[in-house]
Amino acid sequence: MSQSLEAVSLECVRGDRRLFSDVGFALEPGELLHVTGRNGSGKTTLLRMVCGLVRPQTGMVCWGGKPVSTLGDEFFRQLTFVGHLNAIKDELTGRENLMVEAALRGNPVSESQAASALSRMGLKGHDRLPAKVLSQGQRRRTALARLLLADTPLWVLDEPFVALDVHAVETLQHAIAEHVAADGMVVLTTHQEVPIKAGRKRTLHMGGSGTGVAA
Amino acid sequence: MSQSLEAVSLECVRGDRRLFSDVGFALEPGELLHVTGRNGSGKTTLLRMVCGLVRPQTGMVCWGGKPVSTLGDEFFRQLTFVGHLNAIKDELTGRENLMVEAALRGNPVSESQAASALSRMGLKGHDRLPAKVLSQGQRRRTALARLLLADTPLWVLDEPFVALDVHAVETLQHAIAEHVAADGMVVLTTHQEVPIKAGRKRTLHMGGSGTGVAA
Amino acid sequence: MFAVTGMVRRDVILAMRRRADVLTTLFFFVIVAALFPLGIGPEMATLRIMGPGVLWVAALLASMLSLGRMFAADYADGTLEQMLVLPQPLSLLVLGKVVAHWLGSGLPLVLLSPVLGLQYGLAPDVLKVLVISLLLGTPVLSLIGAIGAALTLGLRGGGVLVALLVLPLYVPVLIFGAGAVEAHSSGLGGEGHLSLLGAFLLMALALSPWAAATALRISLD
Amino acid sequence: MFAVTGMVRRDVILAMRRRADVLTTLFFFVIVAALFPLGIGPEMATLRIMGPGVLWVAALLASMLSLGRMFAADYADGTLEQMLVLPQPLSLLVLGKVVAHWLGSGLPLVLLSPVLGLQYGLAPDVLKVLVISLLLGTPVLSLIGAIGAALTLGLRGGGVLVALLVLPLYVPVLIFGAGAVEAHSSGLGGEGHLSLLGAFLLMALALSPWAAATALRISLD
Amino acid sequence: MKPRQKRFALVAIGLVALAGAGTLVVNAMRSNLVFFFSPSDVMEGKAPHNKAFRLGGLVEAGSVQRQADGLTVHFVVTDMKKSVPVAYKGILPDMFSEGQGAVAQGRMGADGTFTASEVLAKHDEKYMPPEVADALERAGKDPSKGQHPGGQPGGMPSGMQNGGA
Amino acid sequence: MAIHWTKYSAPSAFYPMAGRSLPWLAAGTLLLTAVGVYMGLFSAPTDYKQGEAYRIMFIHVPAAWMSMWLYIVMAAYAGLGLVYNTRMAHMLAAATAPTGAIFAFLALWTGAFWGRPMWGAWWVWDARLTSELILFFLYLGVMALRAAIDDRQRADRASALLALVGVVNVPIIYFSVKWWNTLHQGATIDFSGSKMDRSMLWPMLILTVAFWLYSFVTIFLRARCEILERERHAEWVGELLDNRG
Ligand code: HEM
Ligand SMILES: Nc1ncnc2c1ncn2[C@@H]1O[C@H](COP(=O)(O)OP(=O)(O)OP(=O)(O)O)[C@@H](O)[C@H]1O
Ligand SMILES: Nc1ncnc2c1ncn2[C@@H]1O[C@H](COP(=O)(O)OP(=O)(O)OP(=O)(O)O)[C@@H](O)[C@H]1O
Ligand SMILES: [Mg+2]
Ligand SMILES: [Mg+2]
Repeated sequence: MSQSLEAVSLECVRGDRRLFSDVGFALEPGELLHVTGRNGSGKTTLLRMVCGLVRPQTGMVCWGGKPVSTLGDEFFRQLTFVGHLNAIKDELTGRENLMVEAALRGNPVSESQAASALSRMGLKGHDRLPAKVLSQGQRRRTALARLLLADTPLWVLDEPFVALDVHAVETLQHAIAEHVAADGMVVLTTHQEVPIKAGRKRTLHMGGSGTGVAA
Repeated sequence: MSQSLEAVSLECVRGDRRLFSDVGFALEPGELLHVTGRNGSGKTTLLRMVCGLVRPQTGMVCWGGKPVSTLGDEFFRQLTFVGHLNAIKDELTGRENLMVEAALRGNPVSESQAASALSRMGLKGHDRLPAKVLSQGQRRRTALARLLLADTPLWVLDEPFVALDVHAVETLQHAIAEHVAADGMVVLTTHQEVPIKAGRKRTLHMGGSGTGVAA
Repeated sequence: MFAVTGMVRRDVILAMRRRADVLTTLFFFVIVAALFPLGIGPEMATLRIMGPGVLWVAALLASMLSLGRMFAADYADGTLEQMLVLPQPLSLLVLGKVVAHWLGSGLPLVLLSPVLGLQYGLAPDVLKVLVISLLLGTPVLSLIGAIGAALTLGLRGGGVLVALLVLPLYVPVLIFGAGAVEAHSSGLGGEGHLSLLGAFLLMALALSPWAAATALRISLD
Repeated sequence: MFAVTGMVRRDVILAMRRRADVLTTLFFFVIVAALFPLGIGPEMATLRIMGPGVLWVAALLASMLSLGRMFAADYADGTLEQMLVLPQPLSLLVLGKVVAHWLGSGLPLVLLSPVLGLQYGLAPDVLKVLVISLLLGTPVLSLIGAIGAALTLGLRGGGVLVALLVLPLYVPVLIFGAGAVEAHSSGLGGEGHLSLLGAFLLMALALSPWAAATALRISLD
Repeated sequence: MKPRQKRFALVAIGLVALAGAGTLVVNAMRSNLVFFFSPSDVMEGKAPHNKAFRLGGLVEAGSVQRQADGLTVHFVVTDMKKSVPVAYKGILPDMFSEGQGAVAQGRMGADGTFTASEVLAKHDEKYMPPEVADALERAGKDPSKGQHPGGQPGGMPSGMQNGGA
Repeated sequence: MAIHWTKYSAPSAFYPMAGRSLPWLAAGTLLLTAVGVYMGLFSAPTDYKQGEAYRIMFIHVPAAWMSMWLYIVMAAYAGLGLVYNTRMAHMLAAATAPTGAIFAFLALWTGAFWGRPMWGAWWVWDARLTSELILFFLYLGVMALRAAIDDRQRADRASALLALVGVVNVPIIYFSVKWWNTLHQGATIDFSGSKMDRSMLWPMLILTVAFWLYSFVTIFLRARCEILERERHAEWVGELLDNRG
């Protein structure tokens, strides 16, 4: 069942500031939404709103036509989110991190699956170290390896390329392009370019007033 | 008195791994050292070693020919370090952060100086908000504004461009180039390009064995 | 149900990696229990009267101190955020975390309490009631504590703020827990107190995972 | 010297921004002091004996609980790293942080203790000795605590681990602090105890900033 | 399970737990959770034996005897069924008087006398001017018995009757 | 009903309404307090048992009642705010807490003051006294939590949740004297009537109404400040401030 993601006239107020208002977009399978904007324009907040982590002041986010706030688990089952925090446990090794997270999702993966996802992210030989000792970039890679194991249609990625070196950036760009080509959906923010092979790319620019109807 | 920075056959062992060995470089006023390398190759560790935060297994770091471990404060007075943590207090506003830090250094700055540094970093209008509510990029900008106030010859910057948007990247590149042109020294890591107007740029590539004599 | 067990497994593995945590809660309990005779003087008669109260207060403080651990690490590294977007009821995940917290901070105290009780000269049957009261009471402390920990997530000085929030709700548990032992040792039978503790436990089981889950959603907004 | 005052100023400003921190330490103290009569029973004679001990233990716990705040925030946001590369002697910066910590967590307790002492039925002259003993003792707690807090920096479960590390060193302070009050109220005169406390204070002032600074360098390596 | 069923199951489990809690509370109320013990409790051996406890009831009319030292007092505490003699040395609260409620803290002696270390006065929930009380008394009603049909028998302050019922 | 109460859930409507009613409420508070205090001190007779000391009751009982009632009010607003996400409800909950805390403190303090002559003890750990103390700490907890959180929405919702959790304590306070054997007296006034002479009952009831009006006054005042602060960028606040000059 292929679903669509839609945001309708979202508004966010933080403190005294109206961060954004009347932001909307619609995303079909096989599409990528690149959220751009200056620092502090509200990209992270928008992404968290899409995931149901932040409640919009007005407006709503819909999945397959239904508001995600009423869908609950049903929506989360379609979603993989990589925030700007890596969400990996320092005490666990890379493999264990992936396995534990998959088990909690309800789709357990085997150790060899986890290992192969990590080695695709260029972490071969580092996947049995506790995450604590990894470098910034290695930690980011571990967090992103989750995407290679997920079979959810919707990926939401907040600055996924941060701290990655050129190799890793390439690998990730490739993975994203493949996901889109396979009728997946991606919402991401980044200050870099995101080339995709197939599918459609939309851009949503945040900032200024009357922002945000996706082009 | 213009001094030089020199690192002599540094070695670092972490856990069971020899992260790097026999790394050395020499940096004169008006030079920039760009430390490159894959994720996990030891760039952050090297920079912290230069600042005296990590003790090398063998080798040493010298300032003006003397080991920094014996120089203590004298060396720190020449150094501004921006690590991958931003070192700003959530409770304080941007201005207060800069002022408090400068006061502790022993070179107090006035509120208007702090405000102008922040506005040069594009934070005009955000410099009275508690840092807690700022976005990732805005926080990074606040941390970097320190550089504009510092009058130390040596800057050590760990991935300063992370989370910055294109405007901010440009501003910072400009500031770095100016510092180098004014006979300053910069050691930085980044996966991006760093154009400078005047002075000399060296590159130190970490990774592989026998790494690291600066070209 | 699966969400609960999965979470418990995860947190128990993490606790095993950091065995120091569990051990230090235990040591804290032991040390507080040992401090009192130092602060007050070693008269056996006084100690016997104070014993149950001191042990209960020590257990309460130990449990409260370890509340900080319940969500803080997950919050800081972003795994809590991920938990909120897992396709599982959040309240069950929270229940799992609470159970794991109790296994690491409540259960060891319960198991250790008879030994410390002996030090205060408590009789065997009194010790039995002490253990039962702690067995019923410490999970309530973890459950209530979860709400406080979730509410104060990420606030500076949260450790002390959480104390302020949960202590008022801990007080009844303390009163009936220590009261059960006292009632028993004075020949009254502590059944009434114990069944009230049981009632607290059921009530907390029913309400607190839900309240803590709501608090988490609020704290991460 | 400038490093000390600058640091104190900074930390006091930060504490003012989060007034809740100071208030909650106070509340914690009050609540613990109020819990004991609950756990132990309300006999005035017993309470009067226990009073000084309980207040001292409560002050010790409150001070210990707030240790987490001393370096943790600075560590997490990277300002501690910056402190290490400041052109100032680290031990003086640490001393500044300790003083600020005491102003926010020790001094208020000292000021509040007479009120709580009244609740335990202590006589005015006993209260005076209590206040003096706390005035000498709580800075020692902050100073010793700084070493523990610095050593456990960034370790998960640090809150409990730090308790384990500092409690053994706290015990003598507790014994002589509570002992001073007891000695006085039993007519022996607490001067001996108090001057020992003073000796502890001077010793801690001389050694602990240096030890804590070294511990910080180790923790950040 | 569908999400809706899941939620329903969770709510049902919660309700069952709450019902269980209710049952336990009722059960607890039936056993004694008390601030003090009545003389009947003491006589039936329900009160602690070698430990301090609180004894509560009415001070029997005409039972108060002051010793020559002016400080030691003997009186009898009763709940209209059983009574216990009490000895106390110290200052009594102003409200302490015969026919009034009192709560004494102390231990039972071997001779059957309760030695109190502290005596608290307990009063009932009735407030009226003295004239009304007189009038009621003249009409043959004990004023402390209450003007309501549901008034307490035996003139006990109501709190003293329901030993946790 | 002719008045649409829901309309006042908008801050812009609540603000002037509260402003208009404040003088009346304040006048009522002063008047009833004066009458109540006069009656309590002079026209109410001496009690047949407690003598004059019982007059503390005229403060103690209304304060105790209000402390419990305001907690319920606060929790109700908190619940409304959580469920319907209305700003006004959160502001009212925030404004209610300090008044409630003051009354709880007053009840504790007058109770202790009264207990000394009546019972012979300032304080005992019986169920009524303990649960009222817990109420006081819950108020403090709600306020401290709110103060500790910078983000206003999070502060609102977090303290609302805490207020709701604490509501279990209120019935415990009320029924504690029934369920347990307490040193505190049982209910004088309950749903079956009063065991108090009319001449004493009236001043107490009048003072209760006075305290109630006082709560309105302080809560409205605080809510108005809160509104101005939170809505200072709203158009209507701008107009309001302009009109003032
Ligand atoms: C610190 C000590 C005290 C506290 C915390 C306290 C608390 C309370 C509370 C919460 C209520 C309201 C309960 C209700 O509506 O049923 C109340 C009512 C009352 N209290 Fe107290 N009280 C204390 C001491 C006293 C003392 C010493 C007396 C009298 C000797 C007293 C007499 C009353 C009376 C007459 C009522 C009204 C009862 C009714 O009509 O329902 N209180 N108290
Ligand atoms: N205890 C340990 N055992 C094994 N390896 C370790 C240990 N501690 C650290 N390491 C390794 O040390 C390296 C740390 O490198 P560092 O953080 O300096 O990398 P970096 O070059 O800054 O990378 P990045 O570009 O990702 O920031 C990592 O490769 C990590 O795996
Ligand atoms: N309480 C508040 N008061 C005022 N402004 C606030 C408050 N809370 C958040 N903000 C603002 O909200 C914005 C947060 O934006 P967000 O983190 O979504 O930005 P972003 O687009 O992801 O930026 P970046 O590129 O730097 O990651 C910031 O501009 C911040 O200043
Ligand atoms: Mg962002
Ligand atoms: Mg790095």
